[in-house]
Amino acid sequence: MSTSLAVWTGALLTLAVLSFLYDDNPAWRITEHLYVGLAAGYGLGYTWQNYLRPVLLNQVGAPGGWIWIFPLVLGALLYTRYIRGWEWLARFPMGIWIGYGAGYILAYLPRVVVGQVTGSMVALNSLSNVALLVCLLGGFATFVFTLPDRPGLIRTAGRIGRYAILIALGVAFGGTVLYRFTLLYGQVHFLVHDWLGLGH
Amino acid sequence: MTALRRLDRRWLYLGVLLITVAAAVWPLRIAPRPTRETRTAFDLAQALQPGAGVFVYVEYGLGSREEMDPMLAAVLGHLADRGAHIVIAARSPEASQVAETVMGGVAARDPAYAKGYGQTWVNLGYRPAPDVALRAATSGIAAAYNEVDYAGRPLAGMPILQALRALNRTYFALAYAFDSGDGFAPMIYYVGTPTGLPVIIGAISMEVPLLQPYLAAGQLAAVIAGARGAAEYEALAGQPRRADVLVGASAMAAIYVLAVMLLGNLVARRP
Amino acid sequence: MGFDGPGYGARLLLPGYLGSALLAALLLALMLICLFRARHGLRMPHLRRLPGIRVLEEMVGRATEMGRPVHMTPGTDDPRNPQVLASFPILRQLALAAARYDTPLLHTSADQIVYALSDATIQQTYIEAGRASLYDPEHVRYLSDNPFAYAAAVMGMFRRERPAANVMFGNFGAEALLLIEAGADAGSLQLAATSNIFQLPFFVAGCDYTLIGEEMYVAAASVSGDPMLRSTVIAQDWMRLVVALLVLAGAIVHTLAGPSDPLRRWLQR
Amino acid sequence: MRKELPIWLGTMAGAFVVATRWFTLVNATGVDRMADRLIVASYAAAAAVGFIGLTRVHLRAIDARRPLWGYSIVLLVAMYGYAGLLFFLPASAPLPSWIFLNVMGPVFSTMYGLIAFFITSAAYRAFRVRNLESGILLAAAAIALLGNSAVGGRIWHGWDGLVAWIMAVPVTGGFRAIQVGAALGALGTAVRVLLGLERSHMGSPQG
Repeated sequence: MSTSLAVWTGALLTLAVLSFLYDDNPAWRITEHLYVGLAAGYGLGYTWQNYLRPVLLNQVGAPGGWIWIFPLVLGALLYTRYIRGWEWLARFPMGIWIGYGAGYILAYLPRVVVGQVTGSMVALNSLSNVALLVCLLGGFATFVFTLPDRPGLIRTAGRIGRYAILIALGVAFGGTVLYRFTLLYGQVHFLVHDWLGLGH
Repeated sequence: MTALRRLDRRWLYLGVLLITVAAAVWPLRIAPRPTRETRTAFDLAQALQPGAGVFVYVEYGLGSREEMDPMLAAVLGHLADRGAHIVIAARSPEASQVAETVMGGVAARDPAYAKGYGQTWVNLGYRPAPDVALRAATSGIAAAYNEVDYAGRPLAGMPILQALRALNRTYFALAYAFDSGDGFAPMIYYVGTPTGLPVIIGAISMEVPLLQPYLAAGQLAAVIAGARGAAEYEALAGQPRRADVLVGASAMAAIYVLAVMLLGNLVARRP
Repeated sequence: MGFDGPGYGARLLLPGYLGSALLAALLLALMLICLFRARHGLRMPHLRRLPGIRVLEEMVGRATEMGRPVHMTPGTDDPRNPQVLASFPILRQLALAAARYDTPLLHTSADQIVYALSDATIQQTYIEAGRASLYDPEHVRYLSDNPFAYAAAVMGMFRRERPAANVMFGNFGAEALLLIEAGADAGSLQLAATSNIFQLPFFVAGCDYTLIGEEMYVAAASVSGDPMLRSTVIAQDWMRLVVALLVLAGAIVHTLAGPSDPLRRWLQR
Repeated sequence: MRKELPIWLGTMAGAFVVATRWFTLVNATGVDRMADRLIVASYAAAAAVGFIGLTRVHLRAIDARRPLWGYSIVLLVAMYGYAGLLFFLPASAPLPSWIFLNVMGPVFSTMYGLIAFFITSAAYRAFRVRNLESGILLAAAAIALLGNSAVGGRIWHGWDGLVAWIMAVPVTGGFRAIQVGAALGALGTAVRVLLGLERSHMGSPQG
């Protein structure tokens, strides 16, 4: 058994989280609240250390640094949602962020779609390529919304597309299972090996 | 059968625990045959000239370390063997500390990297609105990261960023994203597609199917797939073998989950 | 400041953006045409009713019969995510039904701003439905910023209040599985909609109704019956037809012309 | 003005982004780079909003002596303690990084690992063959499970080839259809936002 404080801390916290599988209990609740608190504290503290502090020290004071005042004030307007009567001011950063984000989508996403389109222009000289095209066009057909009773061709294509989508989702499930078990294995290995001193 | 139909899910949980404990006490090592995708990733790194610029974007945080750390360590180790100059950035505060830990371990093995911070490698850390920061780096890294590295040290004096000024094909040979789900899309949208820089994704096994359309369209140069891809890469690059036990553990898990699915179907079949 | 990469010069667009600009311009034009037609009451094709949306009313009805509440969650992201934005029209529709049937609507969220917006939406809807007295602020809950802590809190809540129906509409991460299991444990009828592909296998396998990817945006745009919003969905369908034809034409050109492939190269200019 | 002006500013911001990214003349001014840096700063300035929100919720819980209010104290102490520590010390200093590696690390990893348990009970309950569709889902999952864990290749030599074909054809086709569809949906939403049709983020869905 380990004598290290770090290992004991980690082991007890791991057991506290696992205890939730049996039922809700105080050890789990303490860990859960610890988790939320640490995550929030870390996020803010890190942003301060790595971004806000350097910007305030190096950029705002530098020549021409006054321009930084605008975004900092804009972002800070979000806090007005906690001040009664001033909540509407928070709409300004929100509106600009959502507009800026929509601009990003509009500016960059079409080129990725074009890449997907040109990438699908395969030579129809092998069974796999034909099958790929059928799966893709069939998949498109499942997402047709404007025809209430879809005509026969689109319906058949849509069915094939739906099967392709189900295969894709099944394969994704398989990958997810392995990923989750790998993570759990790591934590259990820590308990068994580092804490209890068993195994290799 | 009626008892099975009303099975308390905690019995299934107990099975999960027993399987993982067994895998930890009696580790099963499986060395998988390298797939074409992993070999492509290896070949791209193998072809690097000494001093070539490589961008490594780390997205995964504390929760995904078990699957991703071996892969990141294997690739960074290989890049160090090739003498590449490595610029690391992160998508979250957590990821930046994870990257620092893993790169620290790799650098310790190689004198050119152990003493070469700022010269052979740099860790830029994380900035809020990471997509915007990543996009901004394609036209100027130092400005996008506010002239400081992950520990707040000024970038101005670092030779590596004199040579590798912007994240594009003029300065870099390869870009990597080590990803647990949120980093691949920004890497394709804002870096790979606009600049034409070859992008390699080191992915958790969960997201590998999702990357297939991009891989097939040439929007990704290669994908290293989860613990299995890590094990293959370690073998190809002659790096320390840490992922084989993960592949062994996931083999045991796969068989257990298949058995559970089968049981579920048998229980449902019986009248 | 130097500019890297070739192509600056007499061009209007940066190199490589011709295809994207055409695509975006075409989508915008189609949307504007459809909007114009909607504004002037011109004839428009009907939208297929998505199975998931048809059941919203049924879910509330079921809850009313059983005397148990309905639960809705917009997932665990903030409103900058379009999937979260798409949840509000659905919430509104659900609140209308809940007000009509006098059935409690529980709403939980994992983001402060989403919480504030949802609370306002529900209150507003109840007032418009003439049932302002049914609005109960205790039913709209902000549980935690953290997805796992949020899901754990929802699990506890499901165990105590056993909602008859569970609507999950928005962006979900790994915590989705905890929510599905909680709903199954409580015997809820479950509807799920997300564009997060990682969670779709679980939603498809574990929920009664699922909306995949684009279906959720269409549901959001069409559920209110607002012809303006609905018309933009029709433009998306036209765009899909354009993309499909382009793929087909490109494949044929590629097969005939070989690797020189003029169409592909033109699109990538 | 309180509702319309933010929407108009958003539309202008979006149009600005598109103009600076696509058009040679505007892009050449480099104004997009400065705008990106400034928008990052505005996000950072709002970084405390979740922090303040949690403080309010849990202070209220303690004040009203709600059930389980004691745990709120744990949360606030952890949050203020860690944030306070990082206010004075960089994250790489010994004490913050000890907490990061030995307290946050195990809790986060185990939380993620918990899903392995829930996946198993979901597999037991949900992956039942009721019709052709659920059969396809189950078969694909089983093939991928055995293939990705390197078990399949030991059972039958052609397994890895089968998985590679499935990845290259139905998975690529199916996911590409979903992704192109989702991209059209996202582009449509972006246009609706920029035209001011979609304004639920302003507080009331119908304008």
